[in-house]
Amino acid sequence: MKILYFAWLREKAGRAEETVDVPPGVATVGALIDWLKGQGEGHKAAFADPSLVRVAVNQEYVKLDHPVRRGDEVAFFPPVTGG
Amino acid sequence: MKILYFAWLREKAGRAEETVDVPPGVATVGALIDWLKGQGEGHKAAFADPSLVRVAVNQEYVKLDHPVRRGDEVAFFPPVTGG
Amino acid sequence: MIRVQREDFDIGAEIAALTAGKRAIGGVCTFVGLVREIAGDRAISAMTLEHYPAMTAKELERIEAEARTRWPLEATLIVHRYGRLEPGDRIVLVIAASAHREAAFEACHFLIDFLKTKAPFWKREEGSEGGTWVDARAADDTATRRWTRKTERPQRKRRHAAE
Amino acid sequence: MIRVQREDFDIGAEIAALTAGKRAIGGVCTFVGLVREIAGDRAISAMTLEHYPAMTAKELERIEAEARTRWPLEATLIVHRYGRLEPGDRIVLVIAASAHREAAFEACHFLIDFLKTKAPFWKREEGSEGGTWVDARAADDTATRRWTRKTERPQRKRRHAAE
Repeated sequence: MKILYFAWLREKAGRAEETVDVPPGVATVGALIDWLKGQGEGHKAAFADPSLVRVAVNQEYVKLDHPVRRGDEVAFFPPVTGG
Repeated sequence: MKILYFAWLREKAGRAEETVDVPPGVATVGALIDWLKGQGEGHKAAFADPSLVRVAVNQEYVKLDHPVRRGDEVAFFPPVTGG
Repeated sequence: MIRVQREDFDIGAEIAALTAGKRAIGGVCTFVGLVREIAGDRAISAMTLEHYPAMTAKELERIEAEARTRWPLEATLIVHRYGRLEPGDRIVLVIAASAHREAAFEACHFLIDFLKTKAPFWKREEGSEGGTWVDARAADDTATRRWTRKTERPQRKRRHAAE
Repeated sequence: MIRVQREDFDIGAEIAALTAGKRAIGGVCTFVGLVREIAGDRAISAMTLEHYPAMTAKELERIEAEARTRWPLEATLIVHRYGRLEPGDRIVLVIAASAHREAAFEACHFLIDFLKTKAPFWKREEGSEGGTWVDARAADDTATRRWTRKTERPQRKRRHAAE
Protein backbone atom coordinates (compact mmCIF):
# COMPACT_ATOMS: atom_id res chain seq x y z
CA MET A 1 0.00 0.00 0.00
CA LYS A 2 1.44 3.37 -1.00
CA ILE A 3 1.10 6.18 1.56
CA LEU A 4 1.55 9.86 0.60
CA TYR A 5 1.91 12.83 2.95
CA PHE A 6 1.50 16.48 2.00
CA ALA A 7 2.19 19.90 3.53
CA TRP A 8 2.77 19.85 7.31
CA LEU A 9 1.79 16.18 7.51
CA ARG A 10 4.74 15.46 5.25
CA GLU A 11 7.02 17.55 7.45
CA LYS A 12 5.82 15.91 10.68
CA ALA A 13 5.90 12.38 9.25
CA GLY A 14 9.38 13.15 7.93
CA ARG A 15 8.63 11.66 4.52
CA ALA A 16 6.66 12.41 1.36
CA GLU A 17 5.78 8.81 0.68
CA GLU A 18 6.33 5.25 1.84
CA THR A 19 5.19 1.80 0.86
CA VAL A 20 3.83 -0.22 3.77
CA ASP A 21 2.62 -3.77 4.33
CA VAL A 22 -0.23 -3.51 6.78
CA PRO A 23 -1.49 -6.39 8.94
CA PRO A 24 -4.70 -8.11 7.73
CA GLY A 25 -6.86 -6.44 10.39
CA VAL A 26 -6.17 -2.95 8.99
CA ALA A 27 -9.10 -2.69 6.60
CA THR A 28 -10.27 0.94 6.85
CA VAL A 29 -8.71 4.38 6.70
CA GLY A 30 -9.34 4.80 10.42
CA ALA A 31 -7.58 1.54 11.25
CA LEU A 32 -4.71 2.49 8.95
CA ILE A 33 -4.22 5.79 10.80
CA ASP A 34 -4.19 3.97 14.15
CA TRP A 35 -1.61 1.53 12.80
CA LEU A 36 0.56 4.30 11.27
CA LYS A 37 0.58 6.16 14.60
CA GLY A 38 2.48 3.21 16.02
CA GLN A 39 5.19 3.42 13.36
CA GLY A 40 7.28 6.21 14.96
CA GLU A 41 7.29 9.59 16.62
CA GLY A 42 6.90 11.47 13.32
CA HIS A 43 3.84 9.47 12.37
CA LYS A 44 2.38 9.98 15.81
CA ALA A 45 2.88 13.75 15.54
CA ALA A 46 1.37 13.88 12.05
CA PHE A 47 -1.83 12.20 13.21
CA ALA A 48 -2.00 13.85 16.65
CA ASP A 49 -5.20 15.72 15.78
CA PRO A 50 -7.23 13.59 13.34
CA SER A 51 -9.74 16.44 12.83
CA LEU A 52 -7.03 18.27 10.83
CA VAL A 53 -6.34 15.34 8.53
CA ARG A 54 -8.00 14.83 5.15
CA VAL A 55 -7.73 11.53 3.33
CA ALA A 56 -7.87 10.47 -0.32
CA VAL A 57 -7.81 6.87 -1.46
CA ASN A 58 -6.78 6.50 -5.07
CA GLN A 59 -7.10 10.28 -5.49
CA GLU A 60 -10.68 10.47 -4.19
CA TYR A 61 -11.73 12.11 -0.93
CA VAL A 62 -12.93 9.50 1.57
CA LYS A 63 -13.99 9.25 5.21
CA LEU A 64 -12.43 7.24 8.01
CA ASP A 65 -14.68 4.23 7.45
CA HIS A 66 -13.59 3.87 3.82
CA PRO A 67 -11.97 0.49 3.07
CA VAL A 68 -8.26 0.27 2.20
CA ARG A 69 -6.76 -2.58 0.21
CA ARG A 70 -3.36 -3.77 -0.94
CA GLY A 71 -2.38 -1.71 -3.98
CA ASP A 72 -4.28 1.42 -2.89
CA GLU A 73 -2.67 4.85 -2.92
CA VAL A 74 -3.65 6.53 0.35
CA ALA A 75 -2.86 10.24 0.77
CA PHE A 76 -2.98 12.23 4.03
CA PHE A 77 -3.01 16.02 4.04
CA PRO A 78 -4.40 19.09 5.83
CA PRO A 79 -7.47 20.99 4.58
CA VAL A 80 -6.55 22.49 1.21
CA THR A 81 -5.52 26.14 0.84
CA GLY A 82 -5.06 26.73 -2.89
CA GLY A 83 -6.74 29.26 -5.14
CA MET B 1 -32.41 75.23 -24.81
CA LYS B 2 -30.41 72.46 -26.45
CA ILE B 3 -32.27 69.27 -27.30
CA LEU B 4 -30.47 66.00 -28.08
CA TYR B 5 -31.96 62.82 -29.56
CA PHE B 6 -30.35 59.38 -29.51
CA ALA B 7 -30.90 55.99 -31.15
CA TRP B 8 -34.37 55.53 -32.70
CA LEU B 9 -35.60 58.82 -31.23
CA ARG B 10 -32.91 60.52 -33.29
CA GLU B 11 -34.02 58.64 -36.39
CA LYS B 12 -37.71 59.41 -35.85
CA ALA B 13 -37.11 63.06 -34.96
CA GLY B 14 -34.90 63.32 -38.05
CA ARG B 15 -32.16 65.13 -36.15
CA ALA B 16 -29.43 64.50 -33.56
CA GLU B 17 -29.80 67.92 -31.96
CA GLU B 18 -31.54 71.26 -32.19
CA THR B 19 -31.64 74.49 -30.25
CA VAL B 20 -35.14 75.65 -29.41
CA ASP B 21 -36.74 78.69 -27.83
CA VAL B 22 -39.66 77.42 -25.81
CA PRO B 23 -42.63 79.55 -24.75
CA PRO B 24 -42.60 80.71 -21.08
CA GLY B 25 -45.27 78.18 -20.06
CA VAL B 26 -43.01 75.22 -20.89
CA ALA B 27 -41.36 74.74 -17.50
CA THR B 28 -41.08 70.95 -17.05
CA VAL B 29 -39.81 67.99 -19.08
CA GLY B 30 -43.41 66.82 -19.55
CA ALA B 31 -44.50 70.20 -20.89
CA LEU B 32 -41.43 70.29 -23.16
CA ILE B 33 -42.36 66.92 -24.67
CA ASP B 34 -45.93 68.12 -25.32
CA TRP B 35 -44.59 71.25 -26.98
CA LEU B 36 -42.03 69.32 -29.08
CA LYS B 37 -44.77 66.95 -30.32
CA GLY B 38 -46.33 69.98 -32.02
CA GLN B 39 -43.13 70.80 -33.91
CA GLY B 40 -43.58 68.32 -36.76
CA GLU B 41 -44.41 64.77 -37.80
CA GLY B 42 -40.96 63.45 -36.86
CA HIS B 43 -41.19 64.88 -33.36
CA LYS B 44 -44.70 63.49 -32.98
CA ALA B 45 -43.48 60.02 -34.02
CA ALA B 46 -40.50 60.18 -31.68
CA PHE B 47 -42.72 60.87 -28.66
CA ALA B 48 -45.67 58.70 -29.71
CA ASP B 49 -45.17 56.33 -26.74
CA PRO B 50 -43.79 58.34 -23.80
CA SER B 51 -43.26 55.15 -21.77
CA LEU B 52 -40.36 54.32 -24.11
CA VAL B 53 -38.65 57.67 -23.66
CA ARG B 54 -35.93 58.36 -21.08
CA VAL B 55 -34.83 61.91 -20.29
CA ALA B 56 -31.66 63.51 -19.01
CA VAL B 57 -31.33 67.19 -18.14
CA ASN B 58 -27.73 68.37 -18.08
CA GLN B 59 -26.60 64.73 -18.29
CA GLU B 60 -28.61 63.56 -15.30
CA TYR B 61 -31.58 61.21 -15.46
CA VAL B 62 -34.81 63.03 -14.55
CA LYS B 63 -38.57 62.43 -14.47
CA LEU B 64 -41.31 64.21 -16.37
CA ASP B 65 -41.96 66.73 -13.59
CA HIS B 66 -38.33 67.92 -13.58
CA PRO B 67 -37.97 71.64 -14.38
CA VAL B 68 -36.37 72.81 -17.61
CA ARG B 69 -34.75 76.22 -18.02
CA ARG B 70 -33.12 78.27 -20.72
CA GLY B 71 -29.56 77.02 -21.17
CA ASP B 72 -30.34 73.41 -20.19
CA GLU B 73 -29.20 70.47 -22.28
CA VAL B 74 -32.18 68.11 -22.54
CA ALA B 75 -31.59 64.64 -24.01
CA PHE B 76 -34.25 62.14 -25.11
CA PHE B 77 -33.45 58.51 -25.72
CA PRO B 78 -34.79 54.95 -25.39
CA PRO B 79 -33.89 52.66 -22.47
CA VAL B 80 -30.18 52.00 -22.68
CA THR B 81 -28.77 48.78 -24.17
CA GLY B 82 -25.01 48.94 -23.72
CA GLY B 83 -22.71 46.54 -21.95
CA MET C 1 -11.00 54.55 -13.80
CA ILE C 2 -13.30 54.76 -16.80
CA ARG C 3 -12.68 54.99 -20.52
CA VAL C 4 -14.98 55.22 -23.52
CA GLN C 5 -13.27 54.52 -26.81
CA ARG C 6 -13.68 53.30 -30.36
CA GLU C 7 -10.55 51.13 -30.21
CA ASP C 8 -10.29 47.58 -28.93
CA PHE C 9 -8.65 46.89 -25.56
CA ASP C 10 -6.11 44.32 -24.38
CA ILE C 11 -7.54 42.55 -21.33
CA GLY C 12 -4.27 41.21 -19.99
CA ALA C 13 -2.52 44.56 -20.40
CA GLU C 14 -5.41 46.38 -18.69
CA ILE C 15 -5.39 44.03 -15.69
CA ALA C 16 -1.60 44.23 -15.44
CA ALA C 17 -1.59 48.06 -15.57
CA LEU C 18 -4.47 48.36 -13.10
CA THR C 19 -3.00 46.01 -10.50
CA ALA C 20 0.71 46.84 -10.92
CA GLY C 21 2.41 47.44 -7.58
CA LYS C 22 -0.82 47.04 -5.59
CA ARG C 23 0.30 44.19 -3.36
CA ALA C 24 -2.82 44.25 -1.21
CA ILE C 25 -4.83 42.77 -4.08
CA GLY C 26 -5.73 39.11 -3.60
CA GLY C 27 -8.46 38.72 -6.21
CA VAL C 28 -9.29 40.30 -9.54
CA CYS C 29 -12.67 39.70 -11.14
CA THR C 30 -13.08 40.68 -14.77
CA PHE C 31 -16.08 40.71 -17.07
CA VAL C 32 -15.83 41.05 -20.83
CA GLY C 33 -18.88 41.45 -23.06
CA LEU C 34 -18.60 40.18 -26.63
CA VAL C 35 -20.77 40.67 -29.73
CA ARG C 36 -22.76 37.49 -30.34
CA GLU C 37 -23.55 36.28 -33.83
CA ILE C 38 -27.14 35.53 -32.82
CA ALA C 39 -29.58 37.86 -31.07
CA GLY C 40 -32.78 36.06 -30.11
CA ASP C 41 -33.23 33.96 -33.27
CA ARG C 42 -31.75 36.49 -35.66
CA ALA C 43 -28.26 36.28 -37.21
CA ILE C 44 -26.21 39.42 -36.66
CA SER C 45 -23.58 40.56 -39.13
CA ALA C 46 -22.53 43.69 -37.23
CA MET C 47 -23.59 46.08 -34.50
CA THR C 48 -23.21 49.81 -34.03
CA LEU C 49 -22.97 51.29 -30.56
CA GLU C 50 -24.12 54.88 -30.22
CA HIS C 51 -23.67 56.81 -26.99
CA TYR C 52 -24.07 60.22 -25.35
CA PRO C 53 -20.47 61.18 -24.65
CA ALA C 54 -20.97 63.93 -22.06
CA MET C 55 -23.35 61.78 -20.04
CA THR C 56 -21.61 58.43 -20.53
CA ALA C 57 -18.48 59.55 -18.72
CA LYS C 58 -20.53 61.01 -15.84
CA GLU C 59 -22.67 57.92 -15.43
CA LEU C 60 -19.76 55.50 -15.55
CA GLU C 61 -17.91 57.55 -12.95
CA ARG C 62 -20.99 57.60 -10.76
CA ILE C 63 -21.40 53.81 -11.01
CA GLU C 64 -17.74 53.24 -10.25
CA ALA C 65 -17.84 55.60 -7.25
CA GLU C 66 -20.92 53.80 -5.93
CA ALA C 67 -19.15 50.43 -6.14
CA ARG C 68 -16.22 51.84 -4.22
CA THR C 69 -18.48 52.95 -1.37
CA ARG C 70 -20.01 49.47 -1.17
CA TRP C 71 -16.95 47.21 -1.29
CA PRO C 72 -13.33 47.54 -0.13
CA LEU C 73 -11.77 47.79 -3.58
CA GLU C 74 -8.11 48.32 -4.43
CA ALA C 75 -8.78 49.13 -8.09
CA THR C 76 -11.60 49.32 -10.63
CA LEU C 77 -11.77 49.88 -14.37
CA ILE C 78 -14.58 50.23 -16.87
CA VAL C 79 -13.75 50.41 -20.59
CA HIS C 80 -16.68 50.64 -23.03
CA ARG C 81 -16.37 50.78 -26.80
CA TYR C 82 -18.62 52.55 -29.28
CA GLY C 83 -18.89 52.48 -33.07
CA ARG C 84 -19.17 49.50 -35.39
CA LEU C 85 -18.40 46.03 -34.01
CA GLU C 86 -18.64 42.53 -35.45
CA PRO C 87 -19.45 39.16 -33.86
CA GLY C 88 -16.63 38.08 -31.58
CA ASP C 89 -15.52 41.69 -30.98
CA ARG C 90 -15.08 42.92 -27.42
CA ILE C 91 -17.64 45.55 -26.30
CA VAL C 92 -17.01 46.20 -22.65
CA LEU C 93 -14.46 45.43 -19.96
CA VAL C 94 -15.10 45.66 -16.22
CA ILE C 95 -12.42 44.91 -13.64
CA ALA C 96 -12.72 44.94 -9.85
CA ALA C 97 -9.76 44.12 -7.62
CA SER C 98 -9.86 43.62 -3.87
CA ALA C 99 -8.01 41.92 -1.06
CA HIS C 100 -10.79 39.32 -1.04
CA ARG C 101 -12.46 37.46 -3.85
CA GLU C 102 -16.05 37.98 -2.68
CA ALA C 103 -15.72 41.74 -2.90
CA ALA C 104 -14.08 41.48 -6.32
CA PHE C 105 -16.89 39.26 -7.66
CA GLU C 106 -19.71 41.30 -6.20
CA ALA C 107 -18.33 44.65 -7.29
CA CYS C 108 -17.61 43.45 -10.83
CA HIS C 109 -21.12 42.01 -11.10
CA PHE C 110 -22.63 45.20 -9.70
CA LEU C 111 -20.66 47.37 -12.14
CA ILE C 112 -21.80 45.51 -15.24
CA ASP C 113 -25.42 45.23 -14.02
CA PHE C 114 -25.59 48.97 -13.37
CA LEU C 115 -23.79 49.87 -16.55
CA LYS C 116 -26.35 47.84 -18.52
CA THR C 117 -29.28 49.87 -17.22
CA LYS C 118 -27.70 53.28 -16.56
CA ALA C 119 -24.93 54.04 -19.04
CA PRO C 120 -26.32 55.81 -22.14
CA PHE C 121 -25.32 53.37 -24.89
CA TRP C 122 -27.62 52.02 -27.59
CA LYS C 123 -27.03 49.04 -29.82
CA ARG C 124 -28.20 48.82 -33.40
CA GLU C 125 -27.87 45.33 -34.86
CA GLU C 126 -27.44 44.69 -38.55
CA GLY C 127 -28.78 41.44 -39.99
CA SER C 128 -29.81 40.22 -43.43
CA GLU C 129 -33.09 42.15 -43.12
CA GLY C 130 -31.52 45.47 -42.21
CA GLY C 131 -30.86 47.23 -38.93
CA THR C 132 -32.80 47.10 -35.67
CA TRP C 133 -32.36 48.98 -32.43
CA VAL C 134 -31.99 46.49 -29.62
CA ASP C 135 -34.80 46.52 -27.05
CA ALA C 136 -33.90 46.89 -23.40
CA ARG C 137 -34.24 43.60 -21.52
CA ALA C 138 -36.53 43.40 -18.50
CA ALA C 139 -33.97 40.94 -17.09
CA ASP C 140 -31.42 43.74 -16.95
CA ASP C 141 -33.73 45.87 -14.83
CA THR C 142 -34.30 42.90 -12.55
CA ALA C 143 -30.54 42.36 -12.29
CA THR C 144 -30.03 45.99 -11.32
CA ARG C 145 -32.81 45.95 -8.74
CA ARG C 146 -31.04 43.09 -6.98
CA TRP C 147 -28.48 45.62 -5.83
CA THR C 148 -31.00 48.05 -4.34
CA ARG C 149 -29.96 48.68 -0.77
CA LYS C 150 -33.41 49.16 0.68
CA THR C 151 -34.55 45.60 -0.03
CA GLU C 152 -31.63 43.91 1.67
CA ARG C 153 -31.69 40.32 0.50
CA PRO C 154 -30.88 37.41 2.82
CA GLN C 155 -28.29 36.35 0.23
CA ARG C 156 -26.34 39.59 0.57
CA LYS C 157 -26.02 39.16 4.29
CA ARG C 158 -24.98 35.58 3.87
CA ARG C 159 -22.31 36.52 1.37
CA HIS C 160 -20.81 39.13 3.59
CA ALA C 161 -20.76 36.72 6.47
CA ALA C 162 -18.70 34.43 4.27
CA GLU C 163 -15.99 37.00 3.69
CA MET D 1 -9.97 22.71 -19.78
CA ILE D 2 -7.61 22.54 -16.84
CA ARG D 3 -3.89 23.07 -16.46
CA VAL D 4 -1.53 22.85 -13.49
CA GLN D 5 1.82 24.45 -14.12
CA ARG D 6 4.83 26.11 -12.57
CA GLU D 7 4.93 28.87 -15.21
CA ASP D 8 3.00 32.13 -15.19
CA PHE D 9 0.04 32.59 -17.56
CA ASP D 10 -1.05 35.42 -19.86
CA ILE D 11 -4.65 36.29 -19.00
CA GLY D 12 -5.46 38.07 -22.27
CA ALA D 13 -3.94 35.30 -24.38
CA GLU D 14 -5.83 32.65 -22.40
CA ILE D 15 -9.18 34.40 -22.83
CA ALA D 16 -8.50 34.98 -26.53
CA ALA D 17 -7.54 31.34 -27.15
CA LEU D 18 -10.47 30.01 -25.13
CA THR D 19 -13.12 32.13 -26.83
CA ALA D 20 -11.67 32.21 -30.38
CA GLY D 21 -14.31 31.46 -33.00
CA LYS D 22 -17.04 30.81 -30.39
CA ARG D 23 -19.53 33.42 -31.58
CA ALA D 24 -22.28 32.31 -29.22
CA ILE D 25 -20.33 33.77 -26.28
CA GLY D 26 -21.79 37.01 -24.96
CA GLY D 27 -20.05 37.23 -21.60
CA VAL D 28 -16.74 36.09 -20.17
CA CYS D 29 -16.13 36.20 -16.44
CA THR D 30 -12.56 35.78 -15.23
CA PHE D 31 -11.08 35.48 -11.78
CA VAL D 32 -7.38 35.84 -11.05
CA GLY D 33 -5.89 35.17 -7.64
CA LEU D 34 -2.70 37.04 -6.70
CA VAL D 35 -0.18 36.62 -3.90
CA ARG D 36 -0.74 39.36 -1.30
CA GLU D 37 2.11 40.91 0.59
CA ILE D 38 0.17 40.68 3.84
CA ALA D 39 -1.58 37.62 5.27
CA GLY D 40 -3.57 38.50 8.36
CA ASP D 41 -1.14 40.94 9.99
CA ARG D 42 2.01 39.22 8.80
CA ALA D 43 4.25 40.45 5.96
CA ILE D 44 4.86 37.78 3.32
CA SER D 45 8.06 37.69 1.30
CA ALA D 46 7.19 34.59 -0.73
CA MET D 47 4.89 31.59 -0.85
CA THR D 48 5.35 28.01 -1.97
CA LEU D 49 2.42 26.06 -3.37
CA GLU D 50 2.62 22.30 -2.97
CA HIS D 51 0.09 20.00 -4.61
CA TYR D 52 -0.81 16.35 -5.23
CA PRO D 53 -0.43 16.10 -8.98
CA ALA D 54 -2.40 12.91 -9.68
CA MET D 55 -5.33 14.12 -7.61
CA THR D 56 -5.21 17.81 -8.56
CA ALA D 57 -5.95 17.11 -12.20
CA LYS D 58 -8.82 14.78 -11.30
CA GLU D 59 -10.38 17.23 -8.84
CA LEU D 60 -10.14 20.21 -11.17
CA GLU D 61 -11.71 18.19 -13.98
CA ARG D 62 -14.49 17.10 -11.66
CA ILE D 63 -15.17 20.69 -10.56
CA GLU D 64 -15.18 21.91 -14.14
CA ALA D 65 -17.53 19.11 -15.26
CA GLU D 66 -19.89 19.96 -12.39
CA ALA D 67 -20.02 23.62 -13.44
CA ARG D 68 -20.86 22.58 -16.98
CA THR D 69 -23.84 20.55 -15.79
CA ARG D 70 -25.14 23.52 -13.80
CA TRP D 71 -24.81 26.38 -16.30
CA PRO D 72 -24.99 26.65 -20.10
CA LEU D 73 -21.31 27.35 -20.69
CA GLU D 74 -19.54 27.77 -23.99
CA ALA D 75 -16.03 27.48 -22.53
CA THR D 76 -14.26 27.09 -19.19
CA LEU D 77 -10.64 27.15 -18.12
CA ILE D 78 -8.82 26.63 -14.83
CA VAL D 79 -5.08 27.26 -14.65
CA HIS D 80 -3.40 26.81 -11.26
CA ARG D 81 0.27 27.36 -10.56
CA TYR D 82 2.50 25.59 -8.05
CA GLY D 83 6.01 26.24 -6.78
CA ARG D 84 7.50 29.44 -5.39
CA LEU D 85 5.60 32.71 -5.89
CA GLU D 86 6.13 36.26 -4.68
CA PRO D 87 3.71 39.07 -3.75
CA GLY D 88 1.97 40.32 -6.88
CA ASP D 89 2.44 37.01 -8.71
CA ARG D 90 -0.56 35.30 -10.29
CA ILE D 91 -1.63 32.03 -8.60
CA VAL D 92 -4.82 30.92 -10.30
CA LEU D 93 -6.94 31.78 -13.33
CA VAL D 94 -10.58 30.80 -13.76
CA ILE D 95 -12.56 31.66 -16.88
CA ALA D 96 -16.22 30.93 -17.62
CA ALA D 97 -17.82 31.99 -20.90
CA SER D 98 -21.51 31.82 -21.73
CA ALA D 99 -24.12 33.40 -23.96
CA HIS D 100 -25.34 35.28 -20.87
CA ARG D 101 -23.47 37.15 -18.22
CA GLU D 102 -25.30 35.68 -15.22
CA ALA D 103 -24.20 32.16 -16.13
CA ALA D 104 -20.63 33.36 -16.71
CA PHE D 105 -20.50 35.11 -13.31
CA GLU D 106 -22.08 32.29 -11.35
CA ALA D 107 -20.01 29.55 -12.95
CA CYS D 108 -16.75 31.47 -12.46
CA HIS D 109 -17.61 32.12 -8.83
CA PHE D 110 -18.59 28.48 -8.29
CA LEU D 111 -15.35 27.24 -9.88
CA ILE D 112 -13.07 29.30 -7.62
CA ASP D 113 -15.15 28.58 -4.50
CA PHE D 114 -14.98 24.84 -5.13
CA LEU D 115 -11.34 24.89 -6.13
CA LYS D 116 -10.51 26.61 -2.83
CA THR D 117 -11.97 23.80 -0.74
CA LYS D 118 -11.50 20.76 -2.99
CA ALA D 119 -8.34 21.07 -5.10
CA PRO D 120 -5.34 19.58 -3.23
CA PHE D 121 -3.04 22.59 -3.01
CA TRP D 122 -1.31 23.84 0.12
CA LYS D 123 0.30 27.22 0.65
CA ARG D 124 3.36 27.76 2.77
CA GLU D 125 4.05 31.43 3.42
CA GLU D 126 7.52 32.78 4.12
CA GLY D 127 7.89 35.85 6.33
CA SER D 128 10.65 37.37 8.40
CA GLU D 129 10.02 34.76 11.12
CA GLY D 130 10.23 31.75 8.83
CA GLY D 131 7.66 29.66 7.00
CA THR D 132 4.10 28.81 8.03
CA TRP D 133 1.55 26.54 6.42
CA VAL D 134 -1.59 28.54 5.71
CA ASP D 135 -4.66 27.47 7.68
CA ALA D 136 -7.83 26.69 5.78
CA ARG D 137 -10.42 29.45 6.16
CA ALA D 138 -13.85 28.63 7.53
CA ALA D 139 -15.12 31.31 5.15
CA ASP D 140 -14.06 29.16 2.21
CA ASP D 141 -16.15 26.25 3.46
CA THR D 142 -19.09 28.60 3.91
CA ALA D 143 -18.59 29.89 0.38
CA THR D 144 -18.58 26.37 -1.00
CA ARG D 145 -21.68 25.36 0.93
CA ARG D 146 -23.57 28.19 -0.74
CA TRP D 147 -23.53 26.13 -3.90
CA THR D 148 -24.98 22.98 -2.32
CA ARG D 149 -27.97 22.02 -4.40
CA LYS D 150 -30.06 20.54 -1.60
CA THR D 151 -30.36 23.79 0.32
CA GLU D 152 -31.62 25.84 -2.59
CA ARG D 153 -31.26 29.47 -1.57
CA PRO D 154 -33.90 32.04 -2.45
CA GLN D 155 -31.11 34.06 -4.05
CA ARG D 156 -30.28 31.31 -6.52
CA LYS D 157 -33.81 31.17 -7.75
CA ARG D 158 -33.99 34.91 -8.05
CA ARG D 159 -30.82 35.01 -10.07
CA HIS D 160 -31.99 32.41 -12.51
CA ALA D 161 -35.25 34.23 -12.97
CA ALA D 162 -33.20 37.26 -13.98
CA GLU D 163 -31.50 35.46 -16.85
